[in-house]
Amino acid sequence: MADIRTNIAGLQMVNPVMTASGTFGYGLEFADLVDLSQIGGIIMKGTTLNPREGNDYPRMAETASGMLNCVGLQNKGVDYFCEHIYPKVKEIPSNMIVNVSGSSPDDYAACAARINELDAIPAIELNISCPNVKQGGMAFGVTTEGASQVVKAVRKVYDKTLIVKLSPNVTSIADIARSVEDAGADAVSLINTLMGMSIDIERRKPRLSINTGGLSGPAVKPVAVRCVWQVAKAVQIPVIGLGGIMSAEDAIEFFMVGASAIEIGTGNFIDPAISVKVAQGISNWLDCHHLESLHDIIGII
Amino acid sequence: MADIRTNIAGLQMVNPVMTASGTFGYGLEFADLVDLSQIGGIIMKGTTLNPREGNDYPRMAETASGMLNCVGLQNKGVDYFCEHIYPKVKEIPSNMIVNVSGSSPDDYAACAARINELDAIPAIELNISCPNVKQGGMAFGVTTEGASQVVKAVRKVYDKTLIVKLSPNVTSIADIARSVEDAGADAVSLINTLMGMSIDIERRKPRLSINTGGLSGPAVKPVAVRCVWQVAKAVQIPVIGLGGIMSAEDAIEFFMVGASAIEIGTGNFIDPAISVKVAQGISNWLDCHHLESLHDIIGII
Amino acid sequence: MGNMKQCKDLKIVAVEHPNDGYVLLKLTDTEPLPAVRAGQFVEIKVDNSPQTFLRRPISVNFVDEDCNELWLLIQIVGEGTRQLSRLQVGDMLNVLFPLGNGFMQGVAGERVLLVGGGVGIAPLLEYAKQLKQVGATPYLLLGGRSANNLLQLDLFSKYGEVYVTTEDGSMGEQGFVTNHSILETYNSQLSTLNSQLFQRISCCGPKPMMMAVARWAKQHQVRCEVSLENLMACGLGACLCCVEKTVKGNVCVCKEGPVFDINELTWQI
Amino acid sequence: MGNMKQCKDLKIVAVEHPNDGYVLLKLTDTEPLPAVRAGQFVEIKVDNSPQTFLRRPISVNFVDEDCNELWLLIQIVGEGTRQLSRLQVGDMLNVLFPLGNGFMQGVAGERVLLVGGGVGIAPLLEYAKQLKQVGATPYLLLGGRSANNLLQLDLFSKYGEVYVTTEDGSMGEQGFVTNHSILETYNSQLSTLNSQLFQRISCCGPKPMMMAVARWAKQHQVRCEVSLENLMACGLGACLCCVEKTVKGNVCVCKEGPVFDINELTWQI
Repeated sequence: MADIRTNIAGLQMVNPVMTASGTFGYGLEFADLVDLSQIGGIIMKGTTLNPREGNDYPRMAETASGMLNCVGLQNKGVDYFCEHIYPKVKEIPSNMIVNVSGSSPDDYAACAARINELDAIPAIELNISCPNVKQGGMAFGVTTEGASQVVKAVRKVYDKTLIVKLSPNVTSIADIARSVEDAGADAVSLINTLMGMSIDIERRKPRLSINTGGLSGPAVKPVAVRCVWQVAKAVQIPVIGLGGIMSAEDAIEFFMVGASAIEIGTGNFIDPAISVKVAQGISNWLDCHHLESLHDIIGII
Repeated sequence: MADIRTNIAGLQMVNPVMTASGTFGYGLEFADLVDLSQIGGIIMKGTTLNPREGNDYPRMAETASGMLNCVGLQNKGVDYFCEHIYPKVKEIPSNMIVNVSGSSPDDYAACAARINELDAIPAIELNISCPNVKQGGMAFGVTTEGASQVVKAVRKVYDKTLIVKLSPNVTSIADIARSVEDAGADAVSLINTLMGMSIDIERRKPRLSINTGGLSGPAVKPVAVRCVWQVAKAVQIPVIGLGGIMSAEDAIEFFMVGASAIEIGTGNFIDPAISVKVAQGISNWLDCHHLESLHDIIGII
Repeated sequence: MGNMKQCKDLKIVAVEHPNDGYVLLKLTDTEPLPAVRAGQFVEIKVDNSPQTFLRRPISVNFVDEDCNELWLLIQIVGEGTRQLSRLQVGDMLNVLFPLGNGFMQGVAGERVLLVGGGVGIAPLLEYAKQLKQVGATPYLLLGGRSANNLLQLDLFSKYGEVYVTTEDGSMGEQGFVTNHSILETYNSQLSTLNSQLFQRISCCGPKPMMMAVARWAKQHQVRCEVSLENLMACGLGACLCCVEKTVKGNVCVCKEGPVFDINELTWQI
Repeated sequence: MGNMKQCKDLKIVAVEHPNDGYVLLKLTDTEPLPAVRAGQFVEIKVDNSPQTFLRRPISVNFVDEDCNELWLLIQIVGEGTRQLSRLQVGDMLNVLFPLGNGFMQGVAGERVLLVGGGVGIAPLLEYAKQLKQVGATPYLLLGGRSANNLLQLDLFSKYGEVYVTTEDGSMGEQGFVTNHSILETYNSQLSTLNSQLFQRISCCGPKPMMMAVARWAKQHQVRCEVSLENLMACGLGACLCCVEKTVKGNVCVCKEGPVFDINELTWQI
């Protein structure tokens, strides 16, 4: 059996498959359907310093081989997370990672500082690329200055593994990646969703309450693979790849272009057990190709 | 019958459906299969000052609801076009438009100047967004300075309708659109392809000869609709929308967010007669909704 | 745990086409199907449909414990449901279920009016059955555009009295469910709860119809629950796409619902 | 014009499964099918296959003028071809055809060796028929991994002598087509063209096999044409995706080909 364990900046994982923020709840929602201990890491839904109601309904539209969403970081805030959710998730035998978002560098830092105190949370994923919130979110992720500013603020107060999630809605994602590496990020994850829009021509209105939303699913995979390839060549820190992964073969494309781990997002909606199936499939593929370790294919392109 | 004629900066069209450059040859290839006089405009394949061999095979990869290509502007050059192709296409009863590309502003200008002499070519589409050529191409389309520079150079020597095709691979497509408007463009068309990549994991190599290529097809439609919506709000000149249009309903989404005309690209590969069917479908949809003119829905969102 | 969520391939044992607009799929499994509360739903994976990427949420129409069958009554509206209507006996269908919370548990002796409109009628069949099983008395008020939107009336009548309205008058009283005479009579009475035909309402159908019923219930101070059909992706409360504004803020219809007491909602009625 | 391109729904009149790996579709139309040159191909629209976005190019296997039938012999390799193998008699299939240029027109009296490998054998059946029709003599050298890759041999034998090689020796001579003894004997002769078994070669199959045949032909100064299978999108010469490097530069296989004289190509042989 091939060795598919991986290590992201000190984060030890039984396999390289993580579940993407906002697509797997807090893990608990899927407990009936999949063995959570067989998932390399679970990135919980976006958490902010203060509670957020998110955007109005409708928040979702199905598109060709994908979907748009504009949830807008609905969450009960970091205090609620620490008091009510953390006690329930801290026993889950996987890497439980919090996705942190905010409206200002101080915001991000204050939230990250709270999470830093939680022993059972080994890492955070900094979301500087959410296309669905007015202030903050993607605003920071589309300029090297903004990205660097947020990462520096968080790095000061957060001493565990710091992953930064990047937006593909930029002219050069490699430049953004370099800036967050220089600012102290331990790893980058990409891609967040592509900004898109869909129209209900009968109602003559956008399908989403805030007009635009984030596109995800197999439709975006080619863009995601390209971005991971560009970023992996640009930075020294580990790269986590995501975007439309529905199978082990999809995941292997990301490893070959330089990802050390991958996240599955929208795929969880189609098959709640997809993460474990993909992990198993990666192991099988390596065995079939007489490869001893996942590391034999990482970055070979 | 609803009036679906449209006018793009002086370019009169029997209907708002054009065929996108590189997907419909010179029109002649489709003469057996569709009545060319029923197409609003035919944008012929990319033409450059000097002949180009394009990129090596393989140049294409199928993806979820779309395809990647890296043709790389293969063409015999503007002189060959003027001497051998123009005589054949000038009798085609549609708006025969040349897509012009180059490696430098002078390049673009010299090519445009030659086309300017051809009476039966009422317009050109300036391609500053081709992701598949080393120098030039997208390089100009991703900065306001570069885009403006090329458009100004061409505007000096070209006095007919000047359409500029924009790249979605930028942080703010609205900024690029404003810069080409200020530089003298008569209209903008968008989106060109999204830069993507696909891996053949068995061969452990990219599927495309130059690694990356341009993604097109229904997969990109949500991104295209979003870009047209942003640009239509940013500029005064007409906007031509394209990206994954496969039906009249798809086209109507683009009109509602501000497009005055649309282009069909990849769809021509699935159904060679799609352009005429979409034009007819637009007319039918307007009739069913008791609308007298296409202009009743343009930009209503 | 009998009500644990599952995601598995169920075998199609019957495909019925009551009329062009609907298909009734009867599914079974090699092991006993999990307990399903009336009002819960399933998420179906639709194969061979390029236009269909996400699962399709479908309410549970009926559970036949004796035959270990789960029935899904599906209205054919788009490409996805059309593909489902082409399924054949023996095909497998991947189903994620049971999802959400059902209607209120019935209590022996209570009288409940079940109001359904269009395909929203489907889950009320299982509910009528479950109410009768616990000794409650269901009354069924079913409305449709015309007679061929009113399916399974023979089955409904096994569990309770059936009242029908159609917009075109092709069956029962003409008009909307809220125009039906049993509500008129209720309206005219001033007597005590016990003498009323029913003590509470459970409703499933198009939103305008449910709002009309909710408005009527509010006016007459009758407890009323409605089953919502917001667009959803995961069905598990993870994606937060199907939220409804409630007195507790935005909540997931798939997890906190699909059934809500009208007092929990913020509908302007 | 008999050879104008068309894009239309053809009706499936027969679906045959020679074995698990292949499906033979026989199509017809209400009006006479256009003239097809052997070696031309069609582009098929594959429905109900989410993984299949583009049309699939398939060579014309045989044209039955009497029955107005077009035959397509398809190897089942991916999701798209698997969907095609599920088609039923009576279904319609959208076909864009006839595309490309065929093999050389035959001349009365000439002797032509047709070399086919794997599914590349398919178009040679129509070519053998057309050669015989004009009074030429086709010889068929067909190779496959094993016997079940060699289909329609009974039909081939109606048009010319059939020589077979299989890699596993399960039929005919063991080895590759280029190892077959008829090439050996050719090799050993020094006599004039007329006394040779054949005067030219037309070849269709996997690229390595075609290169081997081309190499042999070059060595023995025998004219040779090969049919290429480059990945393509439009099939009309518009997208420029299927280009092959030739002495004239990059040309579209779909429009200038798929058949090329080996001297037009830049293969290193």
